Amino acid sequence: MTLQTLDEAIATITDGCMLIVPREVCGVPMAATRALIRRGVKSLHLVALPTSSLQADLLIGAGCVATLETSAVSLGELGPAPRFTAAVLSGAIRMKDATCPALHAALQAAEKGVPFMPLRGLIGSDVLKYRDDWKVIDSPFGESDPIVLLPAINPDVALFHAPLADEHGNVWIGRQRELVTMAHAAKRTIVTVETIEKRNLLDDPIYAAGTLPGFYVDAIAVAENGAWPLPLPDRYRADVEHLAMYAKMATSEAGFGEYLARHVYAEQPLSASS
Amino acid sequence: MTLQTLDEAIATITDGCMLIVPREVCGVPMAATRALIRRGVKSLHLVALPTSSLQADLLIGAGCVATLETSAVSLGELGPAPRFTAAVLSGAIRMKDATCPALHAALQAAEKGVPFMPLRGLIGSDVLKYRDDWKVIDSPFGESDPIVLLPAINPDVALFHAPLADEHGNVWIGRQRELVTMAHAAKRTIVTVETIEKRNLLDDPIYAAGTLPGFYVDAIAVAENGAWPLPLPDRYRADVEHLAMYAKMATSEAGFGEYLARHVYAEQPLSASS
Amino acid sequence: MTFLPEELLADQIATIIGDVRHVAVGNASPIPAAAALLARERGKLQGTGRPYVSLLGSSQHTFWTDGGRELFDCAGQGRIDVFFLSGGQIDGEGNINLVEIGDHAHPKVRFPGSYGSAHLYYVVPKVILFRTEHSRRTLVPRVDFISAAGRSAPNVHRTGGPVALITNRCLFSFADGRFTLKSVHPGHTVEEVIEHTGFDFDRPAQVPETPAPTGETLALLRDKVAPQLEAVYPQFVAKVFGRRESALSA
Amino acid sequence: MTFLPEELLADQIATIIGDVRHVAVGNASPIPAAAALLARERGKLQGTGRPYVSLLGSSQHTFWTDGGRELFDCAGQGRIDVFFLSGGQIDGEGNINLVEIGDHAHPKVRFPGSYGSAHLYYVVPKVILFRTEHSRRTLVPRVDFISAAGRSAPNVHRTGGPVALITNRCLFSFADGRFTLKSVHPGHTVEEVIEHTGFDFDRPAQVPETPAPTGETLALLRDKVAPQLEAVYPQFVAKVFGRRESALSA
Repeated sequence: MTLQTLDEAIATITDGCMLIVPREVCGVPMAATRALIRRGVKSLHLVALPTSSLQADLLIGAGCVATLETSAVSLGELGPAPRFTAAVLSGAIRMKDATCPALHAALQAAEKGVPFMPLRGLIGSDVLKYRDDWKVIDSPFGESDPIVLLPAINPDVALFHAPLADEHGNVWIGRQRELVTMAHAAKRTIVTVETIEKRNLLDDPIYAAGTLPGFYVDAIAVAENGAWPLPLPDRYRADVEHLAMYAKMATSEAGFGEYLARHVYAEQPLSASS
Repeated sequence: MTLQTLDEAIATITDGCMLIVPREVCGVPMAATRALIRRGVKSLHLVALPTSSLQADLLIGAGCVATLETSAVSLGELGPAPRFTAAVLSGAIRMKDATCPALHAALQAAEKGVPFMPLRGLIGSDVLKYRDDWKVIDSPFGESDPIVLLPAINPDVALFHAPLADEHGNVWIGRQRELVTMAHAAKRTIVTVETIEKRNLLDDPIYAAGTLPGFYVDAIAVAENGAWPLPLPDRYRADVEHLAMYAKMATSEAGFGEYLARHVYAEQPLSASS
Repeated sequence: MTFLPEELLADQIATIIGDVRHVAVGNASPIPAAAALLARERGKLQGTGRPYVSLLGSSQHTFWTDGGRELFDCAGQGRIDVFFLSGGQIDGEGNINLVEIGDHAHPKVRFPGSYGSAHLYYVVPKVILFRTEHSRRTLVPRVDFISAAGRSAPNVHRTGGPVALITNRCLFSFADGRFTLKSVHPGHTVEEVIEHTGFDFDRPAQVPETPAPTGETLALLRDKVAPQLEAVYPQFVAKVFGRRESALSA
Repeated sequence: MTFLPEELLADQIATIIGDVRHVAVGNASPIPAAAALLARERGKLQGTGRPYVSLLGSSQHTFWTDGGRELFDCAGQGRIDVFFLSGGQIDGEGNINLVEIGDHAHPKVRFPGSYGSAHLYYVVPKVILFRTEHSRRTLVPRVDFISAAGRSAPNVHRTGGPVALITNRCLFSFADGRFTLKSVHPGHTVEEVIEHTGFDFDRPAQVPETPAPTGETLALLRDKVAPQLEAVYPQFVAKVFGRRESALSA
């Protein structure tokens, strides 16, 4: 494992690729997201597993996303995600609405190298109706037992932020096990971390239990406060003030542009303490 | 969670039930297995995920098993599992031969509450040929793409041995994550542990990453050296001398009977140090 | 004893929860969370120790260690007995819409999305619908987008679904594809409910008033539940249990 | 330089492994394990850092943290490039039998079982068959039970399969459903191979002798590989690299 700069690490996230990112409470790679916007990545097929907040809204607002596949985008208690909402209403992005367990299951299909996964529920919903890529079959184990099959999601790149990696490229993800599934399912995995320790996480059975082996990790960059202004589990909370400011500014395109100029395009992104 | 004695904890493993147990390196509940034999459990549908060694051989030899579903039973470097081999050749047990990932996938189907899971491979093998309960369909996502569907395995009871539980019934399983899948898939989960600590494993993010929440655990009993003579990961190694003795004694029914009398029916099972 | 509408709703919801094993509550749901914790306090008093309560937004009140899929797997296993859902629109057949208003090709309004509803609504035995804006805008004849269907054809695997809808005005039960008005909250009337409900519903000749929470319930809420809720919903606790202000219409 | 048959086999297997990303080796396979570690030492010398080597019986040489299914998931993802399998019987079409000899209803001999072969044989690009008992008992015209098939119909998804069979007597390659004799180990002959092989195979007019390991390879095996192997296979290392005794026919 060669340690890279943030910009080097994300170099393989190319225009048009399928990029998968985790939900808000799992270690959202916000520093990497800002770097991607600065680089001007285009036409992403963004998969948010299974939901997103600021990250999807920023990428959509900055014009980086062609297709969004997720179960929900919202700023939570701060209200709707304004750029997401505007882009869906204007038709600027193609929306593939899903439901949370469908995304998890489709990732698990890729993890297992199978073409599809079955899932209960969904029948009778318009989520299913508008997904031409999902199929309903009669379960061969029942009698007249319709069940939905979801095609595997095989992302080009998985990108997330984690508290800790070691010098061998092993990444401690703790309870955020969807990060493991993402890495298993994706062709490449890029990780930003708070810190890199000189040790081998796999040598300690207590840490090993929460570790993604370096074999799955293609690039690691250090990004301190790399989830800011979103939270990093067990490390820091969300910067609610900053998020409230974003929610306000992003309601207009002009305000969003100003946010980008101030907090993304400015060379040094603000740190959590500023 | 009420702490129980070993015999109390295994009381719900009733004659004819489907019991799932883990492979040798995962924490095999040997103390509980000996207690089951002493109690004289009968007609088990034993699922060994995905393989077994001494445990299956003992249960089969003691006449506790009607059906065995697994991918392999062997004493490893000590040679074939004698009672397993004899029982298959004499027709004393019904054998459901599988392949390792098929068992894992069928458990995951139960974990997800779906009736089946697809798996690559298998086509053209006699493993598939002799499994009437496995189906081949044409994948609706391909063209003339046959794929095997495995029905979910929904065990009545999952039984395993772990290093540590806390007073809330949370069990630390570390990297042995098939134990989590087993517990999710089974109707009841019974765990023996080396020790119970006065703490909450879920309060410590490092431990929590390797913890099965107590919500899934129906009974816990302390069984020191509970995997003996098999190993417990990161705690103790196999008692190779004892296993070699077993391998030799179990080649004949008489020798196996003597082993049972000495090491199972004797009231106090020998400890690893004796 | 005086009480706030939030306390009335939590009491009612706790009663609907009843004696079950596991209640899960989604993010940004302080009243259902209070109700679930109240149900647990009642279980403690009755010596059942039930239900487990998982507040998805909380690290303290959550038992998950297998990642984001665990809630859904757990529900698929039949281990989640009660869950809460809402909807930008809810219709008289129990369909909920968390996606959009208007034509699908050109929607006028976009909501966040369906979250896990298209699965959980089918596999959680008691789904309690919760919507504190009771109006013809939210309770409609027919939702524009079905995030999750209120009922299914007989051959469709379904082990769960809606059992109740509680609003700022009243409580409905749900069975066989229809809502029935069970009670009207103090200060509200049946006529008002009819006026503000966009769908047809059944009702008895005499619709009772939703009973006020007992002193015992209010004590549990204020002394036992509020302190546990504070870490997850500090603003809600400060407002309702501190300043005793309601965010709901009286 | 003198060498043991074990060293010859490890050298040959390491060459078949070649420059790949990940080699996984099952339990109780000291010679394939030595070969995989030799391939890694060669990769270090060439600066590739490849391959990762997972010895499934070892806690030190394993990267798995997702339980027993991870190896199979990983192979399904296309991340395992080389795996080793054997068989109680192996036939000329590359079918392997790990289950039984005789009629399925009343078998005469029972082996442990198919393990993961019925999956891994189909999805690991280079499966190396390894059997140190080269006889008409083990290498048969047709296996009695197909644990995993050597080849598949064209429409069957298959990204892997056997590429070679190495025995105590010789090395076969495998392609298009047939074995081809590539080389005969020192001290053995083509006639002997024909005599002891139960299936038909192709062979060139001149079958070369399996080349002896070079001094460099032997040094790597003895100085670099043996110490790493010792924790997992102490008896094998003591015998082969310590006392320099072979368990194979010369």
